[in-house]
Amino acid sequence: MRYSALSVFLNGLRGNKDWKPAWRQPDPKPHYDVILVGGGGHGLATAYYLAKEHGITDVAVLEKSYIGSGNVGRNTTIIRSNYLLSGNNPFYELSMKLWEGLEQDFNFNAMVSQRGVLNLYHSDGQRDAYTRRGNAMRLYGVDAELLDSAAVRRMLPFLDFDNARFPIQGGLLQRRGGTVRHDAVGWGYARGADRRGVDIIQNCEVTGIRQKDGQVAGVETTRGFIACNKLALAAAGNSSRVAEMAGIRLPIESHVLQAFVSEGLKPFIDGVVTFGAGHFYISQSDKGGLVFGGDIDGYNSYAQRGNLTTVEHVAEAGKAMIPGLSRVRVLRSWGGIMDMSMDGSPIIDRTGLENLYLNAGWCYGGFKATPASGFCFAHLIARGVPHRTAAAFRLDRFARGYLLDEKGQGAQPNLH
Amino acid sequence: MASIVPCPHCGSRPREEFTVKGAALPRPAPEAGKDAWLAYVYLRDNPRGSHREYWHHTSGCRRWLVVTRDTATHEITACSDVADTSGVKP
Amino acid sequence: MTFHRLAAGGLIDRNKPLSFSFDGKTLTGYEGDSLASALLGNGQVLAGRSFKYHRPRGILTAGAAEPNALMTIGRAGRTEPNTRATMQELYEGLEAKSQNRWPSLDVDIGAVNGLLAPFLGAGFYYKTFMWPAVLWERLYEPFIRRAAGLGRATYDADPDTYDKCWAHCDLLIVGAGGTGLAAALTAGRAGARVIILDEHARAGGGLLCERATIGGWSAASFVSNCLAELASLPNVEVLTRTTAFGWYDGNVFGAVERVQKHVHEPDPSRPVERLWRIIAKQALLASGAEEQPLIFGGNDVPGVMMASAMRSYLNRYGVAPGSNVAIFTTNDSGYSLAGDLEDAGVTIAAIIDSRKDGPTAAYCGNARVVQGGVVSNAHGRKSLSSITVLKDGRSEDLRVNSLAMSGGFSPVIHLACHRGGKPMWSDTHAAFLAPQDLNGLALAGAANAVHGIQACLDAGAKAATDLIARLGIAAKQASFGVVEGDIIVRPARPLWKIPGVKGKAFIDFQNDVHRDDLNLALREGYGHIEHAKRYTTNGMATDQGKLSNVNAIGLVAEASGVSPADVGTTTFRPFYTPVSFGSLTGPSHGKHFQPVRKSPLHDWAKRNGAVLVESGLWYRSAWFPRPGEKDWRESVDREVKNVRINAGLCDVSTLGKIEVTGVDAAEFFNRIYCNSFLKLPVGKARYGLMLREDGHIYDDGTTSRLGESRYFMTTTTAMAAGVMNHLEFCAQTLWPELDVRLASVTDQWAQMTIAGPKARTILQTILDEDISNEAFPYLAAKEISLCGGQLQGRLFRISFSGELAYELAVPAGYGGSVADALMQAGKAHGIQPYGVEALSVLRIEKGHVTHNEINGTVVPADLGIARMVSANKADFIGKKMLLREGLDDPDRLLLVGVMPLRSTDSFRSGAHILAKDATATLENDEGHVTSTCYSPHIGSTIGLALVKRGAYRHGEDILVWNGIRDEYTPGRLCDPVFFDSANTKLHG
Amino acid sequence: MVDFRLSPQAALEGKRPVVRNSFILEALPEGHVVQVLANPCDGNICAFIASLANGAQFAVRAAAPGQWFIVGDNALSHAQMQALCASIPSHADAIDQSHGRVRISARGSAVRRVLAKGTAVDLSPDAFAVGHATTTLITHVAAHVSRTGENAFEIMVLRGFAESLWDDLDHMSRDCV
Repeated sequence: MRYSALSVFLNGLRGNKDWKPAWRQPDPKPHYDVILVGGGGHGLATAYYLAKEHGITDVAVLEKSYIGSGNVGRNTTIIRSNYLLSGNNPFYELSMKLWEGLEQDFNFNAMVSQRGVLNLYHSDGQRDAYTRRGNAMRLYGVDAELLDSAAVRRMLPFLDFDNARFPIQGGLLQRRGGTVRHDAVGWGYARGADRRGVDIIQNCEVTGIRQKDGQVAGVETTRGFIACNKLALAAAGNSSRVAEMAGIRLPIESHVLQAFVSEGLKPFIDGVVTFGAGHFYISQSDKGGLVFGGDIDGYNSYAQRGNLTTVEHVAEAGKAMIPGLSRVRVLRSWGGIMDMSMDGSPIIDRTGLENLYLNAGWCYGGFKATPASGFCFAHLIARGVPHRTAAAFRLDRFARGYLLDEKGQGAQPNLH
Repeated sequence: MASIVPCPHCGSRPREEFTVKGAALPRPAPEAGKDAWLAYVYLRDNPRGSHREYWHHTSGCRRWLVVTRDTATHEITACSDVADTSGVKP
Repeated sequence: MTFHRLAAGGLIDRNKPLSFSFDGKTLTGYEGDSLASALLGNGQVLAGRSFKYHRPRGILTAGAAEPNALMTIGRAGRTEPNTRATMQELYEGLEAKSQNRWPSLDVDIGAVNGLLAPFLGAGFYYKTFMWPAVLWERLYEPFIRRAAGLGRATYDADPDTYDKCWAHCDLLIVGAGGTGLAAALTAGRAGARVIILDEHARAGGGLLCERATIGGWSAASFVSNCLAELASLPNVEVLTRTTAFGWYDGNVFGAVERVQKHVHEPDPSRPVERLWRIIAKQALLASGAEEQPLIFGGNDVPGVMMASAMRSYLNRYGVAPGSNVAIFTTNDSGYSLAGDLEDAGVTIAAIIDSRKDGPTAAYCGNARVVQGGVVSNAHGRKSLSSITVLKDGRSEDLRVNSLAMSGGFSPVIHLACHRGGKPMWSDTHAAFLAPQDLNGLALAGAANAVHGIQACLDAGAKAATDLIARLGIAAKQASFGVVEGDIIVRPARPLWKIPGVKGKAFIDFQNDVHRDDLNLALREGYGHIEHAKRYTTNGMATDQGKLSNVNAIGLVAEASGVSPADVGTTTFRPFYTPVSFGSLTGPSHGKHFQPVRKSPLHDWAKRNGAVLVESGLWYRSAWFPRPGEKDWRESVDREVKNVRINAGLCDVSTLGKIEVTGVDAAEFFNRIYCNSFLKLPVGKARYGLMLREDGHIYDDGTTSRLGESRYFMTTTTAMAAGVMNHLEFCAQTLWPELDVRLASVTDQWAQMTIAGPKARTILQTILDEDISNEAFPYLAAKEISLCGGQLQGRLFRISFSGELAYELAVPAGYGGSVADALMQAGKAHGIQPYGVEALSVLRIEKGHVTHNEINGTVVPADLGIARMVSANKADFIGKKMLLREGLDDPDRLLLVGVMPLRSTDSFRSGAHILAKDATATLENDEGHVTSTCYSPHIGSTIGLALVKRGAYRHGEDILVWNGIRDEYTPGRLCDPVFFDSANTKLHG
Repeated sequence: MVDFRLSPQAALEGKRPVVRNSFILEALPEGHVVQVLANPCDGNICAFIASLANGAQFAVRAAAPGQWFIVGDNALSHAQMQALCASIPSHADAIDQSHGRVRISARGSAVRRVLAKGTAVDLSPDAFAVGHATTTLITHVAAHVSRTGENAFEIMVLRGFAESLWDDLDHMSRDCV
């Protein structure tokens, strides 16, 4: 049933008894045209766009747990398209454009909220780097503004301007950046894909990839073998594990990134702000919790939990940026598993196996990329050629030396 | 136990005293082929489970250690000096 | 008559009245009160408003799980929203305000949401507010944001201080109730290092509300005796007001001690909160159990309270719950409350026991007991007026002014689940228990579903014995004599779905999640407990589901016809209770956020009027203004000109300095630098280029050979630490066979550049040896004696500026003195100090690169120094990966100079380069400006840039495009060396 | 040649001792600090170090495998320093760090409690006996800590961080009243 103010009103009158399930709970069919491994944001988005943009509906999304149980279910909800490199920037801007029409498109309010993303800078060097980045954005028509200290102070007077170890010199602002209710993204895509005929199969873990004549024949799962014409992997966090089933070794390490939410507060901070003198970024959810995070813990991990040291570093940077946070209480911390790639940029590409497609390596930028990732991955699966905005996300770029290293850290995933 | 690392020289120390490099892989011979070098620099097993990795006790003895750690439980099962000097105490 | 203070009884000191205020109203409590007990003692039952419907709410618990009585206390920088009145100790002058209501707690406009409830069901917002899209940010969301949230935080800085500390122990005991105390005594007497902590102000836990006697002592006296003995044991530390909030890898526990949250004016010499990081060899979780609410209509009406809380207010605080009380229970604990109430003279209207066969405990009271009945609905708005009792289909209304409820007890196992272990449902205990075999952590007492004082004391003592036995410490189990009046609470039969419910039956009180919301979530396919939680927000309130998770799981299980075991729980994560930023931050904030690193010439620079700028952790001299100079540019221009004409002195002590020794040192450098080092003679310096293993440039610097097997290496300031780690990796891990030793000597040497035509003349006056061009040519390096043998230093003939230049290193403590000597010696020759700004101008004029250009994505060829990469070395870091097609793609960005066409024009770093007349698109982006300055030598702005094929485009006109600043400057690409490209001056 | 008088400035010049109830913080004279580097498995060096440690002339602090600090309150002349370096067995080196490292004395009955605010090292006597030394983080600054008495520690820190660490220790001991 279509969601609208009217449907909410009418159902309310009838005691909300007539709402239907947002998606079916089908049993797996023996064969699908396309099987997507991973019922996270990217997998569900891919299924949605396969159906909507390419009319491919004989699709199954296999999720080992409940849908949205990966990073779309545990992130800091930020969307932005403030990228530097020409291989990245158009892709993330496509994502931003898709966000901007998403809710009307899939008829689900994911609370896409463009209240701005501000990156603070504290030195001439950072200012120059943000100038370069802002110009790269401008050249592609992406909104970007460079603010000086006074402008930042007018905007956020409660930051530490007077007693800071690393004084705030200014910031790079993208007004179209913002936040999205993360779970709703997964649910919205799931509901949209389901209504177009896609089978979303939960509690169905892929345990093996069956090959025949150098092709993928299908997948072994905890619910039996399922055959397919094309197999697409969107299991970020566990990409290496899944790819290994196909004998592929990836330029990826899995790392844990922690995030945090405070007790609910009346409006405290409007947009997203990132600290330039330490690892800290913060926004406030519509429910009132301050949502914030910092850097990854720094070691390979598949455990969705972090280290107290990192918690302290994040809090220190937070209070250094906003002294008023001192008495705010942190309610909850959690950890998500990141596909940290060797140059900090993702992979959307074909593989050595003709009908096996790979979507991986999102580092901690995967959430904002969800719509474009699904859109471009669907394009690759349907047409066999990369979408123009994702053409740089090649798997062979490491061997050929065409790296997408925004930070210039080299082959050291925990530094990206 | 990634919160506490049992440095063979200094005893148990908190994570913030260390720098993590990553998988403890042998550096290929100079004459080794392109693929061997690509694998060394870029490709990772990234196992779920036991993982051998290089940690540097940066704020301690400044020795490089090989830490064997379970990436699912974070439990450290072994930690030794790269030169295996764990027996030698200054 | 409602809640009121009794004339006697309880652990409060009636001789120490404390006055405090609530919503501006002045009230009186007593020492020993919590804010909650003091409010109840004053008959203040209405304590807050709920999140969504703004329903009137009362105090539900007496502990950490309180979802309703959240208040804002303190003012200005000490404002603390969402403080749980049940955990806040009362102190003289405490100011508390209710939250989330307007205009007042009594009259709250927001309550109209209650009328709209049918349209505000779970997740309603996912289904609407979508049209038109633009109205979301403009209208809907701002409204929602204003309505949402609980208390209001302050922007003011916190006037108080916070500490952190580490602690080590053999046994950490979390919870100082009977179980914990018995464990602490057992382990403490055996000599083990014990830390026992408790989140409450007073140790004792449930014993403080008990009327039983232990070994002839009242429970409270028993606690005092235990504490007295523990205090006498030097190996035991007792921490009250301390909450263990997380269990981390390595058996590290995070705990926060509220050192001064119970005083009006904190002592400034002590922190208000202290973060403990406790490394425990073994740990015991004796955290007790949480009584669970029952889900009937109106179960949130003020006056409805958890039974154990009512008992706690009665016995510990001497507060009676009104004159006419009903008890609704699924287990025996209700009866112990009944007995206490009757003894206190409170009339019990009825005990409604959902079991047909209760009570089994020794209940000898005379209250009416309704067996096999339930309370289906509670009535009243701001306070309870009556309840509807339902039995065998017949309902009956009872007038009561408070109702105690007990849905059984759920062990507090949060910490035990923080490291990935999943709780297990136990049908016998009708509760979720901690995972088994937790490495280093055990549970005992009520936290382990053990009930009764005697059983808990024994369990604690036994657990301690077992745990320290693992450490090789033998202990004798403490025993404490007979317990009289012990009430053993048999496990409750789960009572999830209560019949006959009419009003809203709340599961998550604070988030206003009621039974229908959960049903709707199930109906819509959000049946997985994680989906149900996220869709309804059940368990996401500040109590993190302490009172709502188990009931939600039970209801989902019942609705889906499965066991709670099949439903499972959501994930328990830190923090057990919310922790302040302040305590997690400790002293590291403001100016102390990061340590300060000072150059040995710091004071000298200040004496000479330097403007200092942060550079990593260092402070460096930016420029040295002189009277009359109107801006920094004027000072910098002067400093630059003076270096070119006379001489300047610049502090370069922040460069990384590494002493490298060993017979294989030369071979070592040959492998870590891409250029050749084997043939570097003693007494010579050489520029070295260091690659990462991926072929990109990592760092650069000079290395001098001071002896046959002794080298002195410099790195850039920014990379100093990283390079040292890298070299140690190479030496220890890659090539242990090389005889090479590394020592960081960055702090040992004060290092200064003396640059300019007159540098030699000036230096010579303080040096004891001849440094003529013949005796000490370009790139010479040696140890040298100063001022008639007063000091040994090191001299290097290195030039970053392109001038005749030297770097002089002297022992750090002498830095200022030597710099003074040079200034004095150079006075006649016009020497002036110069800072990093002038340093930067000089190097840009000379076309030298820094990390502005070496940005982690460039290879030597990009900077026009491919020739430095040795072709004949068998091996060096980065050799193989450098040979990738992408790294010498003709379209790569190459280093080039940029100048404005009109000398009066200027441009800035970060601007991009477009071909002349090209439209501004990403496709036409040809690179960017990496460094700029005004060049007094050239007489205009100049810059270095990385531009597509830049090295081959000298003389080409381009546009310097800085759209973000709306600056567009016609320019020309040129040779990046703007000054003395023949290098005559530096050889002079 | 003009006659210049060169005089050293101590990194903690002007920092008066912090004397509190049960805690004293004091900058030690900038005498000598010599870093000895050797192959960790080198036997003769250990013997040499032992001989040094026995003699009263020098105090020796273990630093890391194959690394020690020779420290003392008296500054060594260039000649003395060279003599000391010369006495070091081959395959080992002595590096003068007299100006690169600053030594601070922290003592008093509260010293363990104060230091525990900064370091995760267990400083209880059975775990960290007199004479024991190690390098650790004190809050955010790496420092070398030696136990010189039951309630006395010597803290050695990079010169550039000396003032910062001093201020931290001062703050950490503010409750010793």
